[in-house]
Amino acid sequence: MSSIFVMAEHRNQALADISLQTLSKGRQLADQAQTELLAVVIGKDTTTYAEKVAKWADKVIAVKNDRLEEPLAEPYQKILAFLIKERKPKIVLMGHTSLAMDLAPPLSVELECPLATDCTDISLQNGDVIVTRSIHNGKVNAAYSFAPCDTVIITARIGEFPIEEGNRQGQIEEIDFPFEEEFNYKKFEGYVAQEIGGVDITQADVLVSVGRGIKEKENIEMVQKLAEVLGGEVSCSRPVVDYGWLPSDRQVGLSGKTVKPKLYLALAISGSFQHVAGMKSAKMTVAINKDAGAPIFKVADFGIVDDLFKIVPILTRKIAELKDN
Amino acid sequence: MTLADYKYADTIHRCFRCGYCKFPVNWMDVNNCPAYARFRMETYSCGGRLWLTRAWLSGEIDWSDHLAEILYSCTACKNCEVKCPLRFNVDILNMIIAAKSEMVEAGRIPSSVKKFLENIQRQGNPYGHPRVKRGEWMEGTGIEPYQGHDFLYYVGCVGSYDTRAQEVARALGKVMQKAGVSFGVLGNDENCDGNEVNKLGEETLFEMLAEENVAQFKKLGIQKVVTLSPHSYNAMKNDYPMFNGDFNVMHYIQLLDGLLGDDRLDISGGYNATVTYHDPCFLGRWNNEYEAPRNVLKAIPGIQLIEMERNRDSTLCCGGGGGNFYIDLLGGSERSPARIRVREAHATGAGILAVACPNCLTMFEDAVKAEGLEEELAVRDVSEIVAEACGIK
Amino acid sequence: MDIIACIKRVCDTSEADAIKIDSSQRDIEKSGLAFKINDWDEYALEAALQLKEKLGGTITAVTVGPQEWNDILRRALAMGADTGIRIDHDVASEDPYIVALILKTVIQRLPHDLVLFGAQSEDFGSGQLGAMVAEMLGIPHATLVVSLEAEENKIHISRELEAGTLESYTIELPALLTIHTGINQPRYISLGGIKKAMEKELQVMSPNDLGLSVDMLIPMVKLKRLELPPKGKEAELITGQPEATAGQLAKTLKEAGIF
Amino acid sequence: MDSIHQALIEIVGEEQVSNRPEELYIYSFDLGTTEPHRPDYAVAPRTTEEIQGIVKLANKEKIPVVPLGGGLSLAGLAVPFKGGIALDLKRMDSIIEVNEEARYAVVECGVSQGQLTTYLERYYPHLTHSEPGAPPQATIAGNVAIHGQGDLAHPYGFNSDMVNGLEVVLPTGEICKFGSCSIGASWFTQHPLPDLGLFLGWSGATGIITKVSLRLFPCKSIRGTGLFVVENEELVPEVMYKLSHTQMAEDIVAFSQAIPPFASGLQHFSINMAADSEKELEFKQEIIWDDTLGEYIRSGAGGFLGFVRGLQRPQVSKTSDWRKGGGFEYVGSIMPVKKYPECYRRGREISERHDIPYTVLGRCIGAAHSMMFSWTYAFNRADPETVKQAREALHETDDLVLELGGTIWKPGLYGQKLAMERLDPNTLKLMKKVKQLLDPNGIMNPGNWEVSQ
Repeated sequence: MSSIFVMAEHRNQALADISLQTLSKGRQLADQAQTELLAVVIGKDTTTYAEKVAKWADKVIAVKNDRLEEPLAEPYQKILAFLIKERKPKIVLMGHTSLAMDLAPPLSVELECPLATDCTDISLQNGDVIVTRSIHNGKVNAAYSFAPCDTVIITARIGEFPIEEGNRQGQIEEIDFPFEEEFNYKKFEGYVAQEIGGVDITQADVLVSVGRGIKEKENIEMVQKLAEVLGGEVSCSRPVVDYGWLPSDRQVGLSGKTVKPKLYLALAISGSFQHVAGMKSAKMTVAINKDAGAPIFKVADFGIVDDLFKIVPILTRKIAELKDN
Repeated sequence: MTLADYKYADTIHRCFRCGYCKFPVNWMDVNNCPAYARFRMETYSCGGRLWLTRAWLSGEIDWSDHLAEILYSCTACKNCEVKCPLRFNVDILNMIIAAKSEMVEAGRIPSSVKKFLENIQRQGNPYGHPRVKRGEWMEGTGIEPYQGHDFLYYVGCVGSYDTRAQEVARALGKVMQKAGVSFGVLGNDENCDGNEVNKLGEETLFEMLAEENVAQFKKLGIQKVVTLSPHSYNAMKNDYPMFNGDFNVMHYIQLLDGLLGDDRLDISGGYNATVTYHDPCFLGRWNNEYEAPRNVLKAIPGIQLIEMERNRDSTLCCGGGGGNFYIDLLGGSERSPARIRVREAHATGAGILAVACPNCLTMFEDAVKAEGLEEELAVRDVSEIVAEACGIK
Repeated sequence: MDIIACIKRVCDTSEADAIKIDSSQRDIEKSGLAFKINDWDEYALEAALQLKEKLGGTITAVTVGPQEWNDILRRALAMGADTGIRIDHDVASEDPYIVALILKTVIQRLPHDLVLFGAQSEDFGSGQLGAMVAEMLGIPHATLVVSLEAEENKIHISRELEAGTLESYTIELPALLTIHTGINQPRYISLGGIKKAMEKELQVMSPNDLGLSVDMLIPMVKLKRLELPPKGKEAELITGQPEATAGQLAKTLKEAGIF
Repeated sequence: MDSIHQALIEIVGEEQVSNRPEELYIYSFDLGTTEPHRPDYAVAPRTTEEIQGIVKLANKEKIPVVPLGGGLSLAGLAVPFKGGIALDLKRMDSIIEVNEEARYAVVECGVSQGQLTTYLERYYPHLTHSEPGAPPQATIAGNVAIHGQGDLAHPYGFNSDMVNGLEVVLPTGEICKFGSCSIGASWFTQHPLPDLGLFLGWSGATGIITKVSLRLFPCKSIRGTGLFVVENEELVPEVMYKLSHTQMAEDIVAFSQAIPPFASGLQHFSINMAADSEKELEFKQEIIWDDTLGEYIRSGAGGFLGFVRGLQRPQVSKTSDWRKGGGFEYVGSIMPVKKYPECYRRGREISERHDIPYTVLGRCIGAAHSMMFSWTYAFNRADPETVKQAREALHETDDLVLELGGTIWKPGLYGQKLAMERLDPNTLKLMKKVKQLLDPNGIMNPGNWEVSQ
């Protein structure tokens, strides 16, 4: 089997976590298929990234060009198409990120090779690449194979593949990539941070949601800190709004908002029928409740049966520590 | 959409905004319009709502989310109609509902109303739960699907799907079984009665629901219907005849009143409690049924019935009408009507707040929790009280 | 401005807890489930309608699917689309590449300043279709669009990145955008509107009408089988003293890429 | 969100302040013919302290504050002519105290007439208050602020004469008290401390009344209304004079209206009577119907139309719907009783010229010391021409009042101008000084009683 490409993604001076996950998976697939793992790094100054990804790759292709400071789909597509045509890898692997959604589909059309996106598992079965995807709101798993072809493009779901320690010393090959196109049909005009105030909890990736067990308005401060350290927003169940501890635009549930965050951390929420209707399609749900029998535990992926006043302060501290190192 | 083709163009300007509609019939308070009691701004009074409708339809103000919320915070509780001294009072709710229809046809309605109506379009209930789960409430009760029984026992969406209201649906079923009433249910084949859809202004959807229900009832040869909810009772009694659905419809409390009359129900078990009864708008003001619930409660040994200041046609709406039990535009404050009403009930010294409507039931259950009165005031449907008095567990 | 909105019909599985896989192991049991326009596509339709209200022009709703998919075209017409086109082909669990090929072929024949897709579908959620069609049509594109402001021949958009950041672009028309939820408030589709839309003609064509023979429509990605995820939804409880349980939870969240 | 909006939210909470088009639209109108003027904010405070905060903010930002209770003055007094904050006081609706021995009630400014009437009927059936003919949503404080009168005007005078004390927020934010309460005593009397009566009749231009102590009166168990009619309007003054002499009646009102047609041109009297026993009632009936009105009945000049027991709550809004128009406005005046015939004739002439069915009413104040005479002009809210006609009729009537030697009651801007043109120049100067003294920044209901030069 020919080589495996893994494209490492970076934004505002940091290698994306998902890239470490795809590099780990790529390494495992390459070892199994006894083939080379080539990490592709693209940017204006790729040295720091190249050294980091070298730990997983047999070879690192560092594509440098002054006009590649921001990760933009059009130039990335040009570069990857060139490299793939030149080196004919069997698998091109990248994270299922916002960039990949702009990049992967046109790339697969340009190269006329199959594409599978947001995969939760990738495996080799006697030489064939098999991928698994989670469909129908996470209620069904689908396995796919590919028609015979030279190259297969796969994007991996964030958080599905564990990061393994890399122990290689991949050889770094720097290539310049002059390109004339100005892509002025699609001018990049910079980043915009989401405006604060008037929060729309349906847009938040992380929701720290609080129920009646919070007992007083003042305790919401403690929950706010946890939400901040997680980069998320505070939401709540209906009684909290009834008490006027939080405005109604924070309310999750039938008469509040329906949310689909990546993480829904339910604190002292019993998980009433109306509330669950508003949050059941969260990707991951964690419940902390004193009552082991609380229905929320039937909906949550993880749970702690304990008093939130004990857990939340420690959890906030632990998360802060993990973020620092 | 201009004022010209609005059905009540020649009436809507007649509102003088003199504020009678804010008072209960017996004057026993100031704020009996639930939306005005909740927000206490003139825009939310009935008069404010009519003036804003006219201003919107004549182009003086534009549509906005806020305008839609003002319109949809009207729970169709009919206090304004019974109180307004002017001759056009019979059309007040028609005017508000016609304005809601304008917003429905333009597709621009509050998102919670949109979800409510879409769920009914798809699943026949406002929660959007699958139709195949509508009959789950009756598992283990021995209640049979309707086949030529004397009565159709029509449960409705709230009674079928809301966990707390399901208990009431079961209690009533057992009481009727005990009284030897011949009745059957539609289970998963039961569809929304459309009363709220009608009050929300989705005329065509209401027509479809009514036509389909009438056709279904006729196909099954149903003559008599007993409903759990006053909302279903209202639609079937007052609106279905327009779709030549002329069934003998009664609310369950009228049936119980009759059963107690011919003592087909042994309630000697009694029910020792001080009880205050809340008149649901669609039983009271809409259909003038005030005495049957009181007869039933007074007939039960051990019950001491106390009236709240605002009773009968002066009742304060629980805030759950006009779809608000789900849409809930009046929630989120100690001024929510359900919480005002729960405080009023508690003030009478009663330990039990008796209701005769699943919507009121769910609104007051939440309000009692919000007021922290769980230990002092319990919310019970009259059928649950009768069940206990009959020794049904 | 001539706008094309591509929409898909999906079954509403959010409410059904127990989903069963049918005997073919290639699809789910759909009896008892309701069908609707894919959420993302409704936001795309609403975006098209708001552009039409501002700049005038026409909206054509296009879908690739069997006969029962006419209902979502009716809803699109009821919402305000001018024409509805269905390409009669049973998509089932096809490789999006095939659907893209069909859509590209039909869109090429229609005047199009702007082509709108939903960012992904509720059932398969591949998120590939729009960007593929853009490449096939040779027009610029952007996915996950959360705001747009159109002018005569260009459009300013912002699209969603991770961690709540947005990036903005100005793109020359004709262009293709895939629309993310939250960009607007899709209007309600009244039953009265649907009834009126019943009278409107739908254009139905087959792949052959577009010159696409069966052998051109062979998927490169092939579904092997469906299976239910491992059983039992009981929260995995983390037990012990607060110090341990909180620590363990923090680690689990880190691994899940939450922070 | 601008700083003023933010500051208001901090004072009253987010739900009680709005600058959205819907609230600004509703609070820009009163129910009559006055041209609407948009406020910048609509605010509904709950406490005196909140009002104090709002008024201080208004001074700092130099934006007007326009207080309103029921907003039913039908003279544009609650229309924010210069924008600013429309202050809806109806949330301040607590009945603070009813003192039985000294027969008074202390109420917040948002307490409505209907609320107090019901409260007294329910808890203090032997006490009543002078209920004006306004819809029950009109407030007590709003009514005394415009020198209103009610159904006890004959025995006890203007409602503003029944004030035992006030709590007021001055235009500069201080909270002042007037009457016995100001020295810590109970709210039982307005006099005899130095008189600072600067807040009644000023249409809210000198401060915001937040609490009122209102005198209550004995309420006999039997109350009813006798109806009497005369054809010749010239007889009305003498009938009112004689009736007020008997001191047997509670409310004496003469009225005449074109609708229903058979009553047009006739002068009706509604005479409220109260008694604690049938004996007392019979005695009073005898004195009124036999001894006093007997001569008119016997001579055929007048007719007894019956006696109805129980006081019917005011239904004046019905006039707004006579011609399905949804609106009316009236000019009120305080006139000598002997001017009734001219008021009736000239009023009828104005109405007919503007094609409006005439409606006039004269309520006896005190022992026929004066009467509140009102001319009502209905209009059709959907037909601007009728609104214009009504507005012209109203202005002509304002002129008529002064021409006939009366004073305009609760004048709108037009009536205020007429009054100020005739006002004694020194008094006018004093008014200006008082306004400047109390409201240096000119934020309190500007436009009203504004002395031009």
